[in-house]
Amino acid sequence: MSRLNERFTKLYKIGLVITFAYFLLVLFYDIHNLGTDRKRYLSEHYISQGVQETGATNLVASVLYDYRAFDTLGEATMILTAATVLAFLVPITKATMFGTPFKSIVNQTVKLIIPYIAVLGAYLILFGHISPGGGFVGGVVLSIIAILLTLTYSVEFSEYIFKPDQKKFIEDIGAIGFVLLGLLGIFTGSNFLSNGQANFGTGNAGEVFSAGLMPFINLMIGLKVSAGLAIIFNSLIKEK
Amino acid sequence: MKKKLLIFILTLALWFVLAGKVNIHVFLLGAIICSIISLMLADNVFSFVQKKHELKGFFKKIYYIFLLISSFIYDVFISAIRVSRHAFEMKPSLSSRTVRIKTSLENLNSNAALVNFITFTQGSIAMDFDHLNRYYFIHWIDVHGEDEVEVKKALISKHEHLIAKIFD
Amino acid sequence: MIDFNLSVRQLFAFVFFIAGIYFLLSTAVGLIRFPNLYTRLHAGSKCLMAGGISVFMGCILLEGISFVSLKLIVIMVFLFITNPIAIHVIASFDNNYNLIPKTYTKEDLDK
Amino acid sequence: MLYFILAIVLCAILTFYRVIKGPSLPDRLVAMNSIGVMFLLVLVLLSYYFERKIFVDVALVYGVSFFINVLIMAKYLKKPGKGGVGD
Repeated sequence: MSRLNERFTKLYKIGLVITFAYFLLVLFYDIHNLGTDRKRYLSEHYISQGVQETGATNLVASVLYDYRAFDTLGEATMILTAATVLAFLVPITKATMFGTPFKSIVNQTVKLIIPYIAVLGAYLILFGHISPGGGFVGGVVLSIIAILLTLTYSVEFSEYIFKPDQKKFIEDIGAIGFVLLGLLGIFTGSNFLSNGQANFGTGNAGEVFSAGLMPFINLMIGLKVSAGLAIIFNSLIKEK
Repeated sequence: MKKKLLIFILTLALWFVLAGKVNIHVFLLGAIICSIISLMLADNVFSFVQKKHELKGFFKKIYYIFLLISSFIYDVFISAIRVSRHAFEMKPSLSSRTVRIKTSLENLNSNAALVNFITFTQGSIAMDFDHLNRYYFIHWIDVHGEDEVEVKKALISKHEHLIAKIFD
Repeated sequence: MIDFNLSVRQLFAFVFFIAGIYFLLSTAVGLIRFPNLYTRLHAGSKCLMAGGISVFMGCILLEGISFVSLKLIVIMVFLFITNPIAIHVIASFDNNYNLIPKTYTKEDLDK
Repeated sequence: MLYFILAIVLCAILTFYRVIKGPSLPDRLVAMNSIGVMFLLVLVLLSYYFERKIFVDVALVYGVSFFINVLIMAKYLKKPGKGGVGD
């Protein structure tokens, strides 16, 4: 009886895999032959009309911050939630880091490359609409400064230079400013977080001050991501 | 103040290189950002320039910096050819040894710069650094006789004089 | 005239690329064949940086004088500063915690 | 240009042998460091292959984040409880 039961469970698993594979095959076949009319694809519209409508030469930025900006708001809120939950879950305020201490040579070199990283992060954030990059990448590069200080010196030195309250404050500015910039679209009579439709002055594509609200939204997301990642790293590395 | 001004000029030059165009908008944006960076980071983190340095001496040092970089690239290629010759031999004939060398440099920046030189010059790696007695532990890859030891010690001391003229 | 100038530049750039690939290949062979950790560190620092410099030099020759070549010089200087520090961190860790028995004798230490 | 990129990728695959086989942890770290720098060179050469010079920015960010990667791995080589190194 037990052998028959085993064989039945094995057959059951194999049948599940086969039915799932068949389902995926049918779905893929349908998606592939969705329609011969190529005008139905949305990506055609983004590629052909995106630069004129939004004024940003980086098409990924025009999708992220103009067409699907509401999606980006949810993604950015996730980092805020993660930082808040980690700050609650790890209540240790004074703790030691394990791991080998570095020599003074490493400290001197880290001092040399910190201004370089700061300028690189600011360039990535503010030129996000005309070059590869954007708010998320620039925020990660800016948070590397705090991570380097934590690694080479200590947690205390890193929290002496960038205070935890200041980091919280900067993250809140990023979160609130994003929503306020979105509300500007409603005041001009169009939808929430609309940029190109609301006639914010798209300017000439390729210049620094162009594409309407897009550089400001990039700045808000950069501040938010950099502060959030620094809080997450500092609270995870404390151990006792 | 001198420190902040120098960091402001360096970061503004870096900003123009990264932006890729020279424009009035780019200059205004860069001036705001570089002033914020130099105000925030100059005192606490970045202590590259000492206060005793004169501005006149700074232009004299550019010649030495150019000399340093050219000797640096020359040394990298020479040592890379020697190591790659060992890699393609039929039987690698390595005779490595570890040596302790005392330095006379006192500044911490110059010690950190010397580590880069020791790691890239002819067949040597800086393994460790002793703070109190100022010893370097150096590993050499191919030293066959006692004569070569003296030659290589003289080479390291030559770089040490060059660095002492710039930083100290 | 311009065409001649461009072809000579391309020739020199390809010479630089081939030299860089020779150094990178010697890095890979050295990392496989050398017997000791410290000798592997020699292969991983010098040959690698020489290959990197020659590839960047070829790119700069192909580009000419513009902002892109200045950006490449910035990456090159950044690699110059950071790569010896990474090698030094690995070597000093290994020296402190005695992973591999040290090979030097007392005579070497007294010099 | 494509052959140069393929040659550098071949060098990286040869170096990957030391990552698998290496008897101790620092051996693997050295091999991983050299693989990272090789792929940075590949990124720079790819921007020339596609003739879009603006992709050099990707190499800039990759170089910064890779240095941090090596530093963090070198910091936590030692296990906290024991005196030696766990392989």
